[in-house]
Amino acid sequence: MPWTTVQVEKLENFLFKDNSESDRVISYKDAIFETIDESLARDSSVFVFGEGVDDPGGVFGTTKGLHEKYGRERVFDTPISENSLTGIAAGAAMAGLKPIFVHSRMDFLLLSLDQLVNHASKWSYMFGGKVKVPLVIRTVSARGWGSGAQHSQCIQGMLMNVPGLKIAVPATPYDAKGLLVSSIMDNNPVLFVEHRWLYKTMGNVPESLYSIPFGKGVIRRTGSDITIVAVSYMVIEALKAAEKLQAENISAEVIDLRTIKPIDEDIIFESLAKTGKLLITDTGCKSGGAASEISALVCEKAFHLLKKPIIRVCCADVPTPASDVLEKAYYPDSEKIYTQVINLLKS
Amino acid sequence: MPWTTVQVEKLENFLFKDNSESDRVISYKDAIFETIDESLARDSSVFVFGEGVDDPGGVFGTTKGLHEKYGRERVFDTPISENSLTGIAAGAAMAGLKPIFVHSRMDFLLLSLDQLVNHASKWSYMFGGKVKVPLVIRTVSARGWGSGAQHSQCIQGMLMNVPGLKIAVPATPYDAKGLLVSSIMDNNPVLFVEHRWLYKTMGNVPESLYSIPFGKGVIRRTGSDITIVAVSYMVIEALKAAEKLQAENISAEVIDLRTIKPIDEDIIFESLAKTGKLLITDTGCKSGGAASEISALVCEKAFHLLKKPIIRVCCADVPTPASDVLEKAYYPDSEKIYTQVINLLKS
Amino acid sequence: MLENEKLIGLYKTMQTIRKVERKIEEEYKYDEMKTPIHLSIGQEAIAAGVCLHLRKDDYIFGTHRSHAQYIAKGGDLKKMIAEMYLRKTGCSLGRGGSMHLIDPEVGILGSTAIVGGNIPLGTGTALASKLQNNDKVTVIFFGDGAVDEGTFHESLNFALLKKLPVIYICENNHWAINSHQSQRHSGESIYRWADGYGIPSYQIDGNDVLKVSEYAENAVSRCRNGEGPTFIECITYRWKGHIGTVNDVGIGFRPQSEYDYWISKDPIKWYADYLKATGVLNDKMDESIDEEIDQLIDDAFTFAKNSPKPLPEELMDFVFAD
Amino acid sequence: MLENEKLIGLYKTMQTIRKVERKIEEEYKYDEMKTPIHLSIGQEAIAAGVCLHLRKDDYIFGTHRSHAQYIAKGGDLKKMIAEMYLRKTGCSLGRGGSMHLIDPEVGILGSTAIVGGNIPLGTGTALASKLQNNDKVTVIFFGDGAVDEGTFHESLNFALLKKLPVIYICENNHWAINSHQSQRHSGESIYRWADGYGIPSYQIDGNDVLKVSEYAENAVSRCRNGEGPTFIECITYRWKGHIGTVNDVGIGFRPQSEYDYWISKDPIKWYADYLKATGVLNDKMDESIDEEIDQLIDDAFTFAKNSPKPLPEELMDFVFAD
Ligand SMILES: Cc1ncc(C[n+]2csc(CCOP(=O)(O)OP(=O)(O)O)c2C)c(N)n1
Ligand SMILES: Cc1ncc(C[n+]2csc(CCOP(=O)(O)OP(=O)(O)O)c2C)c(N)n1
Ligand SMILES: [Mg+2]
Ligand SMILES: [Mg+2]
Repeated sequence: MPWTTVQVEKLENFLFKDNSESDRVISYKDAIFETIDESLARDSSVFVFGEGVDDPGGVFGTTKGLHEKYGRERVFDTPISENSLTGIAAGAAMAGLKPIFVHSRMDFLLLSLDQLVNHASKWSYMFGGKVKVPLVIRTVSARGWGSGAQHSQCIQGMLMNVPGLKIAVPATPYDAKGLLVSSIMDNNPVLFVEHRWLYKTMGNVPESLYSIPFGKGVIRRTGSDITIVAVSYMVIEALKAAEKLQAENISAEVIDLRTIKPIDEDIIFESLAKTGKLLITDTGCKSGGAASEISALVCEKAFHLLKKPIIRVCCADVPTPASDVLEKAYYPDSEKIYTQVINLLKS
Repeated sequence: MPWTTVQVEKLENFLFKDNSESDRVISYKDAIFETIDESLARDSSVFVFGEGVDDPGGVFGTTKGLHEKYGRERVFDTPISENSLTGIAAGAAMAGLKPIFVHSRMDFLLLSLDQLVNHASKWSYMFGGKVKVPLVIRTVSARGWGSGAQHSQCIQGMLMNVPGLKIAVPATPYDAKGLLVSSIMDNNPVLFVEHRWLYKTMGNVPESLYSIPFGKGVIRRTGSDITIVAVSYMVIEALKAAEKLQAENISAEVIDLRTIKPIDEDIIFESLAKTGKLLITDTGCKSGGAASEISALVCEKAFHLLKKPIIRVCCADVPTPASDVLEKAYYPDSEKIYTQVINLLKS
Repeated sequence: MLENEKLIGLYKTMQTIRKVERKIEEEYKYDEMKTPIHLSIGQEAIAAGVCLHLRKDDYIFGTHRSHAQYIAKGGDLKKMIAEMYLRKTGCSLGRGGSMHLIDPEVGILGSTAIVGGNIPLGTGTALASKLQNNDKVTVIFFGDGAVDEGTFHESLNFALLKKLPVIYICENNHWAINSHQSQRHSGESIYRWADGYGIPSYQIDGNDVLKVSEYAENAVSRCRNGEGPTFIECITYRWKGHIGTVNDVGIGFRPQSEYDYWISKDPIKWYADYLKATGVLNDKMDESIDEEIDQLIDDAFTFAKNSPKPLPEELMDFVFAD
Repeated sequence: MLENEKLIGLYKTMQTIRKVERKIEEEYKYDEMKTPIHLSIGQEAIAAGVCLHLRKDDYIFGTHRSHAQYIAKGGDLKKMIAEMYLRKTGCSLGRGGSMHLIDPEVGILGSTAIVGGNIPLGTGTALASKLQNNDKVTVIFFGDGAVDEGTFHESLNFALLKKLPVIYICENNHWAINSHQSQRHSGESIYRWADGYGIPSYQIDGNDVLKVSEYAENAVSRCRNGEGPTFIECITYRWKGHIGTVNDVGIGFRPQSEYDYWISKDPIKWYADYLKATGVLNDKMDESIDEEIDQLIDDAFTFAKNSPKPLPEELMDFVFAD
């Protein structure tokens, strides 16, 4: 069993009530699983591959048994060759297929940036739109249990610097399904960022396939004193912080961007028009991360709405330590968000 | 002859008058060459390698003939294997050597991020400081003459997200030498970012070896109306823009950060205390780039000094087009800086 | 043995490549083609011999040095030259330049300027052929420098594992820019590396278009029969310098003697003599072929030079496909 | 043939590895070691047989599964166990965890959790030995999964090109997590790949510590004599599951029959019987060796459990070396 399971099993279940009609409640993991399952059934050009997709574990349950259902031609394990497999996926996409390539850890994405950045993301532009590269790269970020510096990175922020790439960061089961559907339907390379700590999260998910547009964020909690923009797993920590802040009579609005490339600017600006204050929280390292880009965007286009400094609550600029004590100091969480908000409002 | 030479030969010579005693004026290219030459002579643990270092061209002249002077053991050409060569350099560094690994284009760095990010930059931390990795990665960014999407990238902004890595972005011959000396002496991995369009730039350079500390920027031109923070080659464009602005009686202060990891925050804040306005210009793509991090930093720590939005003048979020017409539209230059400043002050 | 028509076809293809390259070389000095160029003069036999056996719907992927393959596979010449001039009518609409040639109509899905970068891509289209149950073949052209990259190893292992219909054509001209093979490999037989995986691998005279054609034909039929990948190392030489129109011969560069030897092995001269000696070609035919090609080239350059350039406001187009 | 002292030494090393792993396995359930573990039970003969011929100042690089090599090379056991408990006294001061073991005192410069990542690093220390004109040898241990990565190809080509004093030890246990070699390679002989470059390459029984020792000894002397790299594929098997303390045997996992076969090939049991049959070892010696090792292990675990954890305010330490 993957060690992060040890950690994840310790987490309590977090329930999202989405604005979806469905009253069926399933987990983030199951939402991804059924989306892949249904996509394979629906579209014969879709195939899924990566290290361990046919593993009894099935990439933490998201591909479990699918090789038996759809055959090893469309659901297959691979050699450990991230860079070439990314290029192979891109090539297959150019030939009309819709590959879903899975990394069980986002850290492994770093081996494949030549093919992802130099090739897949540039191909449409370099050739004047003559070829499409409909490619989905799934990555799962881990956290905790001494995962350490090489098995816990969240580098989605780095990749916001890559033109031609789209980046989805779903935080709820509903979004996981809707955004994965959009990613598979999209005719461009999409980085689909999952977080291991979201896998147990529960939420309403319609059975039928539906899609969520890129670049449309959602307000997870309305508030009037401060805007908290959260990315990926940090949405949960932000909501917990907002709850604590309520006790202090501080009303925090929590925005889940859903995709960070493109970014829904309006939803942030509209919220700022109310609150005038902004805290951004991301799962990656602070410097040069997603929070930095969001902050710069706001400071360039909505400066007039800002009453206070923009605060970033992210991982420290340190390789992830293995020690549980240091992990606690390293990772952003609801307490840190809470404290920062209190300080900001006091300032 | 490398095609960018066609382009670079067309550029006029730009002269920097540095605050150095020396009245010897040499080019950026020669400054790098002599630093490597003198470092090889001074320290037997230094060696230089990469594709074409022993080429008659000698990486645009920066390693020319050094293999004859110091032997092919210390100055050698390599297979085209960027990722492994980066790891090989890191391993040699762990064993006490001081490798300088050269990429003739920054784009090729993308092939090596596994070794640079997952390994070299994390090694000191992961092992509690038990091993040092004194490694210098030189990269040269190209621009123009249809270099295209795969031969013109400036991804230093992306790498600001990497803990354990230092990044130098010298713009003048004086800094090229002083920062390269510091980079070679540093006991950590250093990304040394050069720009092809700076190679002909002239400036005062002392003959003796001297070092410039990381994290200390310099004011290239003092002004009181607006602060322009420029990275790498953009320092020249910023100075040209400042000159034009002067004609409009707008006094622009131009700051050259010299290193973007670490960043000299104080020099920016002090300038902002005077001007209250900030424009940041970088050679890379705008989203998730160096300008974004600098902006976020200011907005977090010096918001009270800001009177206007922070403007970023960078490459468009597009893979580099080959067309000369599109290149003109794509690249940041003095005109774009000028226009943005005028608009900002009008707003 | 190939029938005369095909023999002549090979000759026309090689001559077209040679003449187009010569014309580019001639025009380059005017600085109107504002893009790097990598000429394939001296290596014409490889692209010609391989592409002879490909169908229109088969795929090829090239590198920074792809003019020859683009022409041999039947890419639109007008659009190629227009791309050199970075015009809106170029095959990549002026976005790519000479290193990024494409013509999906005839299976040319692009070329990369990142050494070794096309090896996975072509392996990927071959995977698609397998999953789509069609018999399309993919050919990947790359140099002796590209095999230094990890993608070579990773892709070949995968291609054999999945028995993919892909042919790896290594154009070994012994040089990667000014880096001789001996500075990058300890041996001289790249095909042995591929052989180590268990892929049928050969090293042949890449300047003998008939040999290339013979080995390519077998490789193609292996692909069509689902027998998996083949690796062919074609020994050849580029006459011009790595980039632009210089020669890179002399001190510090490539030895004059080496250069002279290879000029004497001119693949086109040898083949023309052979065709004439065997009575397949005569001077009269040769002349008319010449004229035919010159006409094509004139038309292409006229088309290119008279084509409009992209407009600044089009900068953001094509970043994303709809 | 090795003298008795060394034969016993090998035995002690293997037993120490086995017993340390068993103890870790036993203690892991208490969730006090908050870090992933990858046990090397069943593969002890490889680290033992190779490291027997290394000097203190020779280098080794391991992977996520490095307990065996750390012990065999003479790494400090107390510090290793303390690292498992993520204590300040750990070999990596609690920053690394079980996948990042280091002891520069004895040439262990670290291990990586990125598959294939240590191959270039070790090739780099070997380059250093050459440039520094010393005769230090580097040994890189990696699995059958690591050879899938491009770093394997790139590094071996470079090592042969420069004739570096490096030994590549591939511990082929046929599995990469739950991915069998047959799902990643078309053949079963990884050593053929290395052979393709021209590197002396061998495939041997990795559970026969004497065979391993014999081939390692030759490889080491080739390195010391400047004859360049050697590749040795050691066929072996991991008894436990890929990670943690489970077994990964049964439906969907590794077949019971395969597991049983390999248990019967227990490298330690075979070697103990051999030593006893040849009179080198007897039950009395065996017992005292047992006690000796148990004592070491008790001390290490006591030390670890009583050691302090790092403090939150130390988070930023070591990001950069001075
Ligand atoms: C990944 C990468 N590294 C380095 C370069 C610089 N470069 C451009 S062409 C070339 C040589 C390629 O040699 P080869 O593969 O033999 O092709 P040839 O030029 O001989 O046709 C190199 C090193 C590059 N384009 N990409
Ligand atoms: C680059 C990379 N890709 C994937 C992984 C996930 N992973 C961890 S261990 C492992 C299997 C390694 O197998 P092998 O090299 O045979 O070593 P073994 O576990 O058998 O000792 C994989 C795929 C990783 N750590 N690094
Ligand atoms: Mg070549
Ligand atoms: Mg294994």
